[in-house]
Amino acid sequence: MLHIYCPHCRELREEEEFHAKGQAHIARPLDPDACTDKEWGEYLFFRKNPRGLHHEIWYHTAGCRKFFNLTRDTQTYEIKEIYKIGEQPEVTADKG
Amino acid sequence: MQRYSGFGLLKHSLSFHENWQRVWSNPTPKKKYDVIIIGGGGHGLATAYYLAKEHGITNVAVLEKGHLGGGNICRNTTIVRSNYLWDESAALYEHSMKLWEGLSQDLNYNQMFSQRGVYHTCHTLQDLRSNERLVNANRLQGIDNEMVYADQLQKEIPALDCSKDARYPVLGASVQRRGGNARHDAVAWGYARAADSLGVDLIQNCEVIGMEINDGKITGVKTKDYGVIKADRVGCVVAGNSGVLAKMAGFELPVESHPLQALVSEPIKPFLDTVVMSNHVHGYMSQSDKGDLVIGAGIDGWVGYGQRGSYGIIEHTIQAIVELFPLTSRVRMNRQWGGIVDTCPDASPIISETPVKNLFFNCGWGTGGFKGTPGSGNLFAYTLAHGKPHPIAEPFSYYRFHTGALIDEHGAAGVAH
Amino acid sequence: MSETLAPEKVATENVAVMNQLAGRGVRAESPLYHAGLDKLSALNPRAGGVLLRELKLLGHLTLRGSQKNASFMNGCAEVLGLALPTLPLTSVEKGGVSIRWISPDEWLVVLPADQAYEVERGLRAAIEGHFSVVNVSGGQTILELSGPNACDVLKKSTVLDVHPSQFPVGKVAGTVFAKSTALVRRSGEASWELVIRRSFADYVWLWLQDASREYGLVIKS
Amino acid sequence: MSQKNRLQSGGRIDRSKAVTFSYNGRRYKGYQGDTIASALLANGVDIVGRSFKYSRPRGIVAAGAEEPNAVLQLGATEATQVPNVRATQQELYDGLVCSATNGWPSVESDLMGVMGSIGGKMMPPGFYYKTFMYPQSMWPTYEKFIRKAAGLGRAPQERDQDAYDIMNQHCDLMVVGAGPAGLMAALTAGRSGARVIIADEQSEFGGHLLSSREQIGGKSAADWVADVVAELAKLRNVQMLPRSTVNGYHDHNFLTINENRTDYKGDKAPDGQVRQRMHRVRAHWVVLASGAHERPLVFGNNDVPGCMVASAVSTYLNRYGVVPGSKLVLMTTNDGAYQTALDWADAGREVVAVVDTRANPNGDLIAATRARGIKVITGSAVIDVKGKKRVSGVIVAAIDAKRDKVTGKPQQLGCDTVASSGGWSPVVHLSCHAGSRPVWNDDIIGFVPGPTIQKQLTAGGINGSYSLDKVLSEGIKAGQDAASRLGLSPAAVKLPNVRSVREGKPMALFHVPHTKPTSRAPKQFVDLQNDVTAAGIELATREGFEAIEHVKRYTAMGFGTDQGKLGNINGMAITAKVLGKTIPETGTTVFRPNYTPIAFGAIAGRNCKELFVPKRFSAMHKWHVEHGAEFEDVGQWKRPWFYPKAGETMQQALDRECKATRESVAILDASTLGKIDIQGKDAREFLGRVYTNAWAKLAIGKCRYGLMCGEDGMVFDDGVTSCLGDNHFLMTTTTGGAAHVLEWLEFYHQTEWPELEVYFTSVTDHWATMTISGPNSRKLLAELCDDIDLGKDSFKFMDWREGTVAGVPARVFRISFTGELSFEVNVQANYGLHVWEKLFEHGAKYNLTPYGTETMHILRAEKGFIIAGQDTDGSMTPIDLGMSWCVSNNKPFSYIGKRGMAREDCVRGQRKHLVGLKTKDPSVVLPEGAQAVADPKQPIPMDLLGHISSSYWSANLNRSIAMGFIKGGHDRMGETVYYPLADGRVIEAEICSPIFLDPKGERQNV
Repeated sequence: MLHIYCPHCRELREEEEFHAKGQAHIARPLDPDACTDKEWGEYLFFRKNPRGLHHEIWYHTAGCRKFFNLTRDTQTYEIKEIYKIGEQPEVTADKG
Repeated sequence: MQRYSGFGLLKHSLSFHENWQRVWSNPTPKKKYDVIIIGGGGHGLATAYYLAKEHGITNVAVLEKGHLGGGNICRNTTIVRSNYLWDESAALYEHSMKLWEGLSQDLNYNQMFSQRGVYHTCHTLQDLRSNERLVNANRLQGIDNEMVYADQLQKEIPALDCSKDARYPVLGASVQRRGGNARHDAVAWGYARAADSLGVDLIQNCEVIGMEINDGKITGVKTKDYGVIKADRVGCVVAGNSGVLAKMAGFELPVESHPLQALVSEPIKPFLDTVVMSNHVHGYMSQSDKGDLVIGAGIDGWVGYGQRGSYGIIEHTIQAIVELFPLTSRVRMNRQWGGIVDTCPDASPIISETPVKNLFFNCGWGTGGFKGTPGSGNLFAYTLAHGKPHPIAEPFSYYRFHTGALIDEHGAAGVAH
Repeated sequence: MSETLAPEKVATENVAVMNQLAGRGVRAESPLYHAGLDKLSALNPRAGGVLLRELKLLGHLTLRGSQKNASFMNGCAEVLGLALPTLPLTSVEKGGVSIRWISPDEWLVVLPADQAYEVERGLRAAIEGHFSVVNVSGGQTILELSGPNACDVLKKSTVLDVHPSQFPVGKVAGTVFAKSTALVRRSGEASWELVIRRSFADYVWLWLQDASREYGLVIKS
Repeated sequence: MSQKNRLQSGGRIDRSKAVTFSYNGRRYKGYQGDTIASALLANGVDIVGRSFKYSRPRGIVAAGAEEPNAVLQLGATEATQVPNVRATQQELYDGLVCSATNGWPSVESDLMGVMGSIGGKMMPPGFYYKTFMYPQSMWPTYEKFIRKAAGLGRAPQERDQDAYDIMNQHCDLMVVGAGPAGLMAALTAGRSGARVIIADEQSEFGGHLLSSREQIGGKSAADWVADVVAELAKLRNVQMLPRSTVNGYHDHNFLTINENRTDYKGDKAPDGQVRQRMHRVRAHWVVLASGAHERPLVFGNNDVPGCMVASAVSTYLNRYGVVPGSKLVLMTTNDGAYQTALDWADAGREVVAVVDTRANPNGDLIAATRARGIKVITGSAVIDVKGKKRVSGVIVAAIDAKRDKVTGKPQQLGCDTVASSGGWSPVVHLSCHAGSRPVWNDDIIGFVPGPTIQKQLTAGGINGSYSLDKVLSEGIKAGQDAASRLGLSPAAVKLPNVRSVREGKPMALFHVPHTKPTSRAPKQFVDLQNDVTAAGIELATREGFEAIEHVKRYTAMGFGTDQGKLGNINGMAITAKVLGKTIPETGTTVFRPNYTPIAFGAIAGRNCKELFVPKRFSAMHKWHVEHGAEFEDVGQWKRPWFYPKAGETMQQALDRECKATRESVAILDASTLGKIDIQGKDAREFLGRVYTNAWAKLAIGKCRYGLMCGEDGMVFDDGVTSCLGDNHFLMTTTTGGAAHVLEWLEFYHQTEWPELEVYFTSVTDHWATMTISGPNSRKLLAELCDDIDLGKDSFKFMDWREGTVAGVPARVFRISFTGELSFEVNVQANYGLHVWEKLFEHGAKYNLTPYGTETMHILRAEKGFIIAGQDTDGSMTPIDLGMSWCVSNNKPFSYIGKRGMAREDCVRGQRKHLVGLKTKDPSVVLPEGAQAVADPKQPIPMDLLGHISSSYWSANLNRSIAMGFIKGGHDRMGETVYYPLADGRVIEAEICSPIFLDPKGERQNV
């Protein structure tokens, strides 16, 4: 059971209050109609799915109903960083 | 290969079982193979076996980073069925089902494959509609499936609560009577033994750490302990690690790896001789030949490679089981565990060519992996032997996620497990 | 036909504001009306570890707006008579009006039902810029739990840490409540308020009875 | 019945409280404070079960959670049956009824045992993989027999009457285990001011001190424990949970505890009490002080009743005042076990010999033993046991220093009890649950917890620390460490004085050699519950199962209800030895939750029966119930399905409801539809992005139907959205889709388009919604509403108005899902029932008829309207549904779904299209789910064209109607297709428009 810090409620809450919404930082193409089928398919379906650091979107469903990002190790389940939508992570795989 | 039989057992008992042969050897890898299969799980071993048996390709290595059959093949709830909705999936799983029927004899290894029937219970009108749709499709696809309604169902499964005062009363069920369970370890070990006897090299403790790709074409793989091993074709069958291997080959997959949990009760006297699955209340259960209630739990909503998930999933599953089978309330849960399932957005697998020439992937089986093992191996062997997919595997292309030709089993009743 | 309600009149406004309160003589039923809490309270044992009361038929307004919008913050303070709490998970209360923080841009205002319309109009008149006010009075109710075992019932029902060191009087938290949700507020040293949704009210009522059984449940009218 | 093995005095049992219990139908006496096991031993009961595979008689081996054999069926009544209760953990109460789970006709004289000893030779590990294959058709028969022998206890046949619950806990420090280390950790942290929970599986705190005769701080161990417990009880920040097993240690310091609240009192929980409670604990820090289990040694016939773990013998003696035999032989590899011989001698019974596998043992306890005149045989081992149903003697022989050969001449000693100790295995189980792997420690000859990212500390036996002073000081240190990591100042706690004992080095011995090779030696059991022997492990490795996971799976070692607590380390060591590897090279052992089994009921807690899933009700629910509605489950909602009158069949009720709607007026409770209030100046723009159709020009006072697609272009929801003000809309969604749609809107707003000024608020529960439909609906509404001009031209179809209905302010929407003149009335839900009842008061003269979801479905199908979720399954674009009229590709913004539905596969021909289907025989109703084919005579597998998604008898049209999918159906109007059914019928139908009634839509415009 994950224990997740909500950056808006500013405290740790239990996983059952949240919904995991998958990989973060997948921007909707600005001009979808200009995308090829391949590009659109990749936007829709293709994911990094790393074993290790993963930047994710979560939703505080039962709490403040805000989306936010977190960086989590998908092997150890350790949460490394919480940051708001629109912000960039500081802990990244390439920074070790 | 030493043949197994009851007489053999008797004979060996006279020599205190001291003369049983090894089920597989531990060869050192050669420098080059015709085909390398990455992943010594059920699907990988089945692929190797059918490559050797049906295509005569025996210069094959299976590279396994741990021990044979150590992944999802030994962590699942052993359900076998083929009653999938769409023509493509139905054909795929039925191909597998036909191989299951007779697999013990084919491999000379008892798979303990019991066609004890798989029921999907219906709790709402929408459930009924979906299952009736499935049953009608299956019958015309040549797959046995039938509807059973509450009164009859209660007779067939006395322990199931079919009363009207349940929160979601059971209205009926679809049942595939040819469906059932098999013994998971026996599948891996049976294929391994048979593949080994046909000359396939099963290399354990051999982790692949890179791919040798030149001009968009794979020529071999880099291993941790044995350096580069060359191959004409490489097949990747590594549920739970597909994303990692794809990354080595330089592409992404439409796959996410999630924890899928399961649990067993203590062994109790058998009271359930079938498999019961409820997609609506989210629980499914069978009882093993040892008496354990084998229960599948849900998939966690996040990517996880830790072979464990959240406790909340276990709670919800147990609630559902107690709701379906009230007499389990005082039965005790012995052990829980998790596997890593690679899930595709349409809940159907990928058996396909990839952007790298001569590199093929077989992944994304989600919860369908165990039942798909023989079929998957058989079709993937064809794919590796011919360098192009078998017609049954063709729709399960990686490229369907570009064109939109998804085989979406989510909407269908049969999706869960 | 009332002129005031003709569409042409509405068309001049950006937002439809409506006095939703019925005139006298119209029966209003709270989400737990069918439980007959008043009758039950007459049959109560005198003692019990958990006391339950429905604070029913109050006005509930959901307020949305940016803290950066001074007009919004000031307008709310002016009309409501107290400033919106900006510290997460806090609430303020004065007279018959309480305000619960829900998120950085969302608050729940609870006030006497007959003030909801005037307050909404007042807010709309006072505030400029982007904001919203939604009357949600029919969709939720408030249950007050008190008594020595109120905390134990909460621990059976929510995953919040309700220890006094972690949940001081006035704290508010939106959370999972059994298999529903609730906005939990500690309203006093030993009293708690749950804002719950109407359609789940019967479920919560069944749940609370069950969870309180070992302590004894006393219904207050 | 005399308790022949009960000592005259001593133990922690309450001799003033005798209790009677029954085992295998015979009545016995014990005392309060006994476990079933201690009471059975006191009564001289040797056999508690038959083994799983070989059906050998088995006795009690251990005294706690690690017991493999004494697994009983408990329960005096059918509803209170509990399978597989461990006799060593179940406290005795008056009237307890239990029995052995195997053995026929009884465990004493079991016929299967004969089979076991003959057939056993043919049952090496994995034998079932090698046989029962031929002929193929026989497997079900073989399996029937296999299943007959399966299982231990049985599930009850009646419904459990007990209640269970779950409590969420939070603490600074969770201390697991209340032995000396745990008590000190809790005391230290508690005194430092931390919020502490300390849990222990036993009925009393104290751990092994309860069975110990040590002195601590000048007091008896038991008194010392009592003092510490008394102080803990006074600390308000410390919560003590006895009879509470910490079963799981999950990620982020989340632990589950199973608290047994009434199982020690009786079969059934007293009224108002819960039988068991699960605590779900979130702890900032955890101290694991779970101690260690003593390992038995593996030797010939080591399963004969009377073979026990040494420390268990001491526990029965000291804690329960029971001496489980008369003549003891103790075999040990270490000094500590000598205490058992001393305890036994103190009880006044004979110690035949202590057999020490070490050549020169020389610690204090050995000296004390020798001083008592007890014979100590060194450099030797018990290699075989004599006796069938009870030990009658042992064979002792000298072994070589490498521990793999018998060197001396075997000699026989007479005895009835064999206690063995192979050292201790730290109870590392919990430390593994969140992914950490234990590591082997040669010094303590055991696995200790490995590195972890959990906020976890360890103290005492789990670290392989067994001397009491060390255990206590580790406990204090863990408590202090936890306190300082929590930012508290750690309290000083003085280490009490304890006796210091000089101990010799233990020997690492797991498998006692025999004169014969293992394959031919008498069975040497490793895992008693699963009948796994040393020979079995050797065979597995010989066959190539060399990974420890392979060995475990092939032999089933560790898969029992005891999860290998006693056997796993021995099994690994034997594997390592056969493979010529060290134990760490062989692998590690992994434990998963649960530490000990937990009742399903406890895990489910209160979430059963009516509380399994919430039932959601509308404001008018009470009325529906009172008026005989049958209900349909739609998500969590209970919706009226139809309202049968006395004597009516369902079809008759539906026909009546359908006709009433089209002929006069009927009413539907539509409150369950999702409703979202949308405000902000960009609300309109937002709608344009999330719906497939255009919203820019929708005027105030108007309503519009919209379709929602995912980015893949597939329809997932629909509904009517009304323009309340220029910046104000009310969106409706499907009943089941409400929560998802709101989350989806928020997702796009918060993550993609935060610049759009818009707020979404759910008002689903706020508005009660009733749909009045039918030609008389205007007349009826007019009686209750005098402030809206309901006239045909002033209040047009797809308009809405504000007004007063039955004295209640309302919004009235002139929208129609039936195709009739129709008004949807929204009032604040507190007034819903009032308005509903007023409508009925006035509606009687129009025969106002309530209708449910089924009639609603029929009426909309007559009009060809889809139901998202029934006529869609996530694979249909709006075009497939024939709803291109609801797609606007001229919008400036590329709305969600637009690009998706333009993908190659979504624009090809021959996609499945939604069409109407008319059976050739109008009286035949196609079953929903039926599949169409062009030629019913084609061979199987057939080419399937598509399925029927909606199908009904239409009383209004006096014929059947259906909607369904056909490949390329939009271009095949008038063609015939066939529906072969399971019952052999083939139904012929014609493809047609799905609009069966009033294709011009005149009825809704009247």
